[in-house]
Amino acid sequence: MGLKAYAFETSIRGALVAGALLGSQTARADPPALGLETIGRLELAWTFRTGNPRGHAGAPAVSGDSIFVLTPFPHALVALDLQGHERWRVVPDSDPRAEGLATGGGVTDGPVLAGGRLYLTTLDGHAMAVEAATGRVAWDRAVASLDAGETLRNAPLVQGGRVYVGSAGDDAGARGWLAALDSGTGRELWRRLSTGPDGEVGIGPQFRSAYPTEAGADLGVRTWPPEAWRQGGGSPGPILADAELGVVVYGTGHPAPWNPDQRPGSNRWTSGLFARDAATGAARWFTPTNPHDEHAYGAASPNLLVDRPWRGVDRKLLVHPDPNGFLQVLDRETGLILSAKPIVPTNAVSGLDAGSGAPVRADAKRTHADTMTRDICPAWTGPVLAEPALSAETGFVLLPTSRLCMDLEPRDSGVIPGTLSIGANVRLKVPAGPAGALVAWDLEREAPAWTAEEPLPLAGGVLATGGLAIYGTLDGRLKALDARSGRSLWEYRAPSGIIGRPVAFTGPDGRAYLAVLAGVGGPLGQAARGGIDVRDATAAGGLANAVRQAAYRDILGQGDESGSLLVFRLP
Amino acid sequence: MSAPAILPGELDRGAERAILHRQLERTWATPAGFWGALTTVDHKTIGLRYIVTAFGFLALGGVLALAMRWQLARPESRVLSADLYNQAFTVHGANMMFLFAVPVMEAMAVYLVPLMIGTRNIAFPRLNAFSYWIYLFGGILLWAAFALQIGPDVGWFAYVPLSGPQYSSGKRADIWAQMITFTEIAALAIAVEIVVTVFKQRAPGMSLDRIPLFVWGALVTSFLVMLAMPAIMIASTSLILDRLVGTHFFNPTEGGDVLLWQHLFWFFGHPEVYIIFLPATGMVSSMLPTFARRPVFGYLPLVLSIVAIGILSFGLWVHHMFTTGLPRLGESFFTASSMAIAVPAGVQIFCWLATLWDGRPVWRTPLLFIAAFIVTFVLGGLTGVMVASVPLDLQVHDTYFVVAHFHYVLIGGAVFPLLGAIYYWYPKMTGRMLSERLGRWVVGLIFVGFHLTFFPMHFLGLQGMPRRVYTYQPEMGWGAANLFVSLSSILLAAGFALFFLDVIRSARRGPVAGDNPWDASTLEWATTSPPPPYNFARIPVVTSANPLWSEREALPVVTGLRVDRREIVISSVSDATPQARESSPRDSIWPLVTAVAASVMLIASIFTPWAVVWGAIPVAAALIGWFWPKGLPEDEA
Amino acid sequence: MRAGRRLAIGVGLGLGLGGCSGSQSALDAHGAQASALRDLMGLFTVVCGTVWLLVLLALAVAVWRRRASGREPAEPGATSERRLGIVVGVAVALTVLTITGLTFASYRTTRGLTGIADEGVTIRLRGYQWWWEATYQDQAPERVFRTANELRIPVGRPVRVELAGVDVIHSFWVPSLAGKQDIIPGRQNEITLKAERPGIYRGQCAEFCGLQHAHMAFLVIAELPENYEAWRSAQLRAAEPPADPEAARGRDVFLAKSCKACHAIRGTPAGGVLGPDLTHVASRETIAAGLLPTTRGSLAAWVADPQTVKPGSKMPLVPLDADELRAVSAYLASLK
Amino acid sequence: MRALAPAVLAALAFAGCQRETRDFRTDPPVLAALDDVAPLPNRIGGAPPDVYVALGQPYQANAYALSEGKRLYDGMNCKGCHADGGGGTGPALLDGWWRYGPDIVSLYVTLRDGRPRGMPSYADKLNSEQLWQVAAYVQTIGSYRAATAATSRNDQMQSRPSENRGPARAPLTEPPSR
Repeated sequence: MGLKAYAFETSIRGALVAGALLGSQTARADPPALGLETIGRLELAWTFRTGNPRGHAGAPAVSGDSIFVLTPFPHALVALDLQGHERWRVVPDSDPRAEGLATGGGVTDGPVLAGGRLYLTTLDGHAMAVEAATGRVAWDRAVASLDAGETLRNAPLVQGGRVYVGSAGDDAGARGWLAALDSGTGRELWRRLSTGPDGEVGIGPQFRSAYPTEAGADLGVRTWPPEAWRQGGGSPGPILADAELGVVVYGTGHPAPWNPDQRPGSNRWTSGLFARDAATGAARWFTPTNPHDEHAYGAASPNLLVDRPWRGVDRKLLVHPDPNGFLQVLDRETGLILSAKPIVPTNAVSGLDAGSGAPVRADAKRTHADTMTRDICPAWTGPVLAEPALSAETGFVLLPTSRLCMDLEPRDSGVIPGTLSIGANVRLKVPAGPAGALVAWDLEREAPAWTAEEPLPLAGGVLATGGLAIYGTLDGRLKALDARSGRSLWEYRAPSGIIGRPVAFTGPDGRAYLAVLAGVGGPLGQAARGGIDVRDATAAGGLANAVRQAAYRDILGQGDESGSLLVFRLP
Repeated sequence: MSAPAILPGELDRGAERAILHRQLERTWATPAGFWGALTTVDHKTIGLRYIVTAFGFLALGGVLALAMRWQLARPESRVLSADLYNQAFTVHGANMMFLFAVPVMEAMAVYLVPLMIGTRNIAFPRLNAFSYWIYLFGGILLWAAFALQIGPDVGWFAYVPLSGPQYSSGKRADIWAQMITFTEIAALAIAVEIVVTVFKQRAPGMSLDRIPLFVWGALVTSFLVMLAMPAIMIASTSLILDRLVGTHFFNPTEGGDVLLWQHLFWFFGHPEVYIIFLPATGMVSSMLPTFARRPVFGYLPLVLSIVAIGILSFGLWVHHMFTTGLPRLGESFFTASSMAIAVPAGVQIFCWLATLWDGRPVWRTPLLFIAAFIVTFVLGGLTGVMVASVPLDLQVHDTYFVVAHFHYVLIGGAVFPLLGAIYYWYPKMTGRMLSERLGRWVVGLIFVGFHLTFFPMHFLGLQGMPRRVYTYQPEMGWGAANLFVSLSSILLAAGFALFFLDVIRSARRGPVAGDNPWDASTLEWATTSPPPPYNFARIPVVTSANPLWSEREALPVVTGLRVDRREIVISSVSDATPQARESSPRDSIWPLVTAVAASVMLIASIFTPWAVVWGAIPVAAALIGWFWPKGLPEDEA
Repeated sequence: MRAGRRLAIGVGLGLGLGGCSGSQSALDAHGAQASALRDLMGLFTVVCGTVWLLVLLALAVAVWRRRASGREPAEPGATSERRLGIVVGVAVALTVLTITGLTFASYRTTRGLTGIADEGVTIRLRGYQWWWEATYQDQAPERVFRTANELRIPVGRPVRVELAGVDVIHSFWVPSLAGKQDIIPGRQNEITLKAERPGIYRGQCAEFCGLQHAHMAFLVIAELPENYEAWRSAQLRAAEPPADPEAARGRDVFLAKSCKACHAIRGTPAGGVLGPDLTHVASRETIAAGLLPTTRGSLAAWVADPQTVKPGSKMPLVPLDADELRAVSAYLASLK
Repeated sequence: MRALAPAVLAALAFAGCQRETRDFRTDPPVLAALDDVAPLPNRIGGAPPDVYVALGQPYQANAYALSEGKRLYDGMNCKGCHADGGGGTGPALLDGWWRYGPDIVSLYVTLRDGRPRGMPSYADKLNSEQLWQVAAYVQTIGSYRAATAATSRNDQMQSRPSENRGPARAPLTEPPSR
């Protein structure tokens, strides 16, 4: 079939790196024992409470007989053995001011295990390397500035001796950037911004876009009103690497502020996909997916790299579930969009313009300052918030989707240092019908193979292993489906909602394990935690409004005080 | 002395006049003293009370106007602060429209209509008393609020969102909206009374073509009130709900519409102008024959004009909204209809001119006011034609041109006839004449003062001075004209002061008038001045449009009414053939109690919506008391 | 502090005398629209004036014409009644004709107003309590900028002004150029201006909008196209870093105090949107929505005590000592 | 009876009097004195400045001041973290559980100096009078205090029951988890 599935077990939300490229340290993706027949016998081995009440996204890292958990902010990195006993614990110093910038529930991701070291980023702006064996901090660098509104959310990507770190802070009006650090010392090798002059963005002779709209000097300045790019947003989403091509690929976040009337123009290089030279950071190509983003979609969703034939030709593909609701398949060598099909009900975008790759927006759902636009689908959170997976056995892309819509009223908002200048009133809405679904997308047919509908949106990543699709839900159910048909095979009720991604591995004892972090939170789950008053419909990015609706109310009461790591084992 | 009294239950079959008077007096008179003042349902007492109260509000509003002119006399003057000025012009406008102009016109009708159509009391007299109390409390609410510096400050048409919850904090706009509720209840009550009185209580023989023109004006006005006031009630209630309960009628973000307010308001607001103007034209048409010494020319065209204006007045509200960006086609329709209303207005003017032309004018103060009215009103009407044109309105809308225009129409078109009417009917109301010598001064001062004050405002408007500005910058070059206007306003004020002086002085010292001092032709002059509580000892029978001229010796009368209970004659709508004897209610304290209960409810509901629930209980109790049978003769049948 | 206060009051009271000028008269028409309206106004005035004079004449004759005396009410004769009827009928017919004529004249002018070709400059104007924010639109976003309380327009080219509501209803009115058009929250209105010759035309909010409705003016400055283009390119530039040390200190004060929370100055971290953009404030003729001419003194007065100059305005009193006030005014005055 | 109605009206109106006065200009010395709060050592609670008490606690009881506070709450990006009181990045204000208590001085100190977990200082963004206005408005969001004056409702997206209905009332049953 010519299909090469990269490994997806390496824990990291966003930094899905080919296991083969990571070397032998990484746990194997295919525990022979965990499969369609054995899943029913899976039982809980132990749990570990992290003591942290925030949402637990991502997945633990596993190495040999150790399992490493990075708790949410204020962070603690904990190493456990496979019996659940704590080996060591690293608690980095934390700057509490970071909480004030922790939008979307402030979930973080990591750690990443590579070369015997754990690499992690902290919400308050540090990148660190820790020796996996001892817990000794190898290096610790402050790379993001809280004063500028920057935080670090996504896990770093470690590849080829470099640690790639992307900033977060679109809602604080911070200019997004991607930096590469030396994995040995933490020294910064290069840093490229998502807005501004070509020099800072890294647009140079190497840059060749598949679309003519991207040609021209200093588009990062000229597609903005004067000086607006300085507060432009565009923080990177999860980063992927392709060692063969020598590129890193990521989507950039939405431009700041939300109010589109404050930033006329196409607002380069926000809300699009970047491929950069892994060594120098120079941009290879850029494909805009939501230029002049009117709905705060961005393009920073988790992507997949897939090599497979496309209409008869072997191609290196990038599968990008865009927040505007369209699953886009691109050629990752050129950035050309090969296919775009909606994976959730959409009405804001009706299709893609073949010439520019830009979305064709529906007039009725465009937004303007001081004007309320109702029932925009999808909501700003986009349809896919967590890692999709490629099922090696079926070739399907398994997408955890949410089908929320929103009312949006952009408002003028000023840049006031230290504050979040969002500039919009927003209410999320649960449309009629199921609010979420696991969609098995058949790349061949450009259509879903099957859809497993869920009453709540899916906010956690998917694990594809042994012909199974394993994922958690916001109301705390861990589920395993048959990846061929979507038939439910197994379910476990966790003490809290799950926004983490399950990870499967074989222990030194040869038994198959499954680990997942439970602890509801994040943009679609934070209202379950308390601290949010759902009588205010705009609270928590409008999530409160959805939670007031019957279909979403189940999430309430899922707020277990502390997150926990659940480890399952086959007998 | 020994003549036999009429026994209870017996009918008046030609009893001796003195006995009849004594019996009727006993039946109809209001008890003396304070209690009697609170309980009376006599339309004359209530009408007079209404008129005096309205003129009191006129005086207060006039003082505010002078204060505003003082502020505007010099550029960047600091006599009134911006906050106080905004309250002042809002209270001035709201007061003049809702507490003076409409009530005084209705009050004149309350007083005059039963006399002019020859009946003993207005229909629903207790409702009439209730109407007055509610009106009084509403007026006090507005002025008390202003005295305490919480007067409304959003303009008399209170455009949202400025008057909405976000931009008008506190209770200022609520007070305006609730004051509207008070005055609308009062006006609606009177409108119902007038319509029923005119349709069903006319003296026998007063067929539709014999109804005095003032009564026609009052009748059409009452229909306008009944059709227009609900719009403003809906608007002000929606505003209160928006402000108090959190509804979104006028909130564009949540599906409401800002322009909805303007449509609702002006759907009421434009007919409002004719509610004020039509009774005034009726007064002119009723007074003119007396002084022209001939029946009015063109009775039928005049009646048709009144009706036509009444109908057309509902088709031109949008000319207040030409600058809001409505579709041009729709605006053009409203231009046409606004212009069209000049035709019936013109018909009236021409008929009056023809009456004067063919008559032999007797130059007394009322006729002077009529002449001043024609000169002024025609000018106001012609500037009205200008503002009705979409393109011209784009320049003059919301400027002093419009201020000048509507003062020409309202003062020239309504207050001048009203003042004339006061001079004309004062002898009927008090039994004494106003001073003719002072009257001429009053006409002169007011006429000259008015034109000197308001005519220059046309030019100020064209020079770019917007209305409702609390000051202006010296370099604008409006200083001289404004100073002139302010000084002229003193002249106008002096005229009004003289008028008030004359009215107060003559109430005791004026020459005694006699029954019919002007030798007028309508029925109100057929009884004594002031009229007895029962108006007419025997109900007259009408044989022509000018009964006192055609039956100079003695009016034919009706007998056969009971005298031991309040009884009136019910007649048919078109021919006024007698149909029945009907009882008319006696004095009662319950209208006042109900009014107090309703006022408490309405005022408290400014502060909490629960007041509507709990406040309804005393209102219900008061109404039960009102309608509870008391075992009086009036309860029979 | 005291010095600043005294300065404030001094300038506050003595203002206006040297203030900006600019015609605000509907009769002084310098734009295509305003000229059409002025002509129509002339027609209406002549016709209506004639009608009024005729009525007065009729009244005068009716009053003073000779007739038989006597006080007894007379029943009119049938012939005179018929004759009067004919006269009144003719008068009514003439009224109908006049009204119809005026209505058609009005229609024609309306058609002419909306028929102005739409090309050239587009400005998005928003009315706030109590100032105006103008955003110059352009296909190229880098040529979009915000300014306040002053519109510069090229002579001879139609300028489309999009009126967008933010808070309450305001009304955009430049009598010398065009009629007025309301700015209504939740609705999109627009008006086209076309200046026929260079000049400064004053405009003012015409719909009552609250406390300082009286002080919500603005200037429309019509310039030759080349001057306009030069001005526009100058406006696009970020604020120059101040050259002299006092102004530099003023910038530091501006950024350290609360000014930055409400005002934006491009090229500095100040990015507030509650008040006017001050990037090129000194290049405008007036400050405080047409209230004061832009001088260093008036800037100082305004900053020192806005609530005395414009009571109730949303500009708060920011406590500054005399040195700080001097520095801030120097800085603001340097923002050409 | 006739005299009673005006008397009742006047009494009602007097009660509403203080809530309606609008003083636009506060003298700089008063502004300075308004900043003279004396918080307790843990910076929770404390004494308001003398001038604040002498003025009759004008900001908490004045509808205009509350409305201005609301305007500034929006304009100063408070909504970015706290939404319209429901919270998000910052804690909710509608509920009855505030980290530093409902006392007006605490609120003032919070706004002026910031708090460690991400709350920025507004000392360099608002003057002391505006800080009091925002503090007073924020106090009305919470469920602690019945107010004699209510704030205005926004014309923007309706996010919670109308403010004019009176103080928000929270079920003070479950403490939040953070």
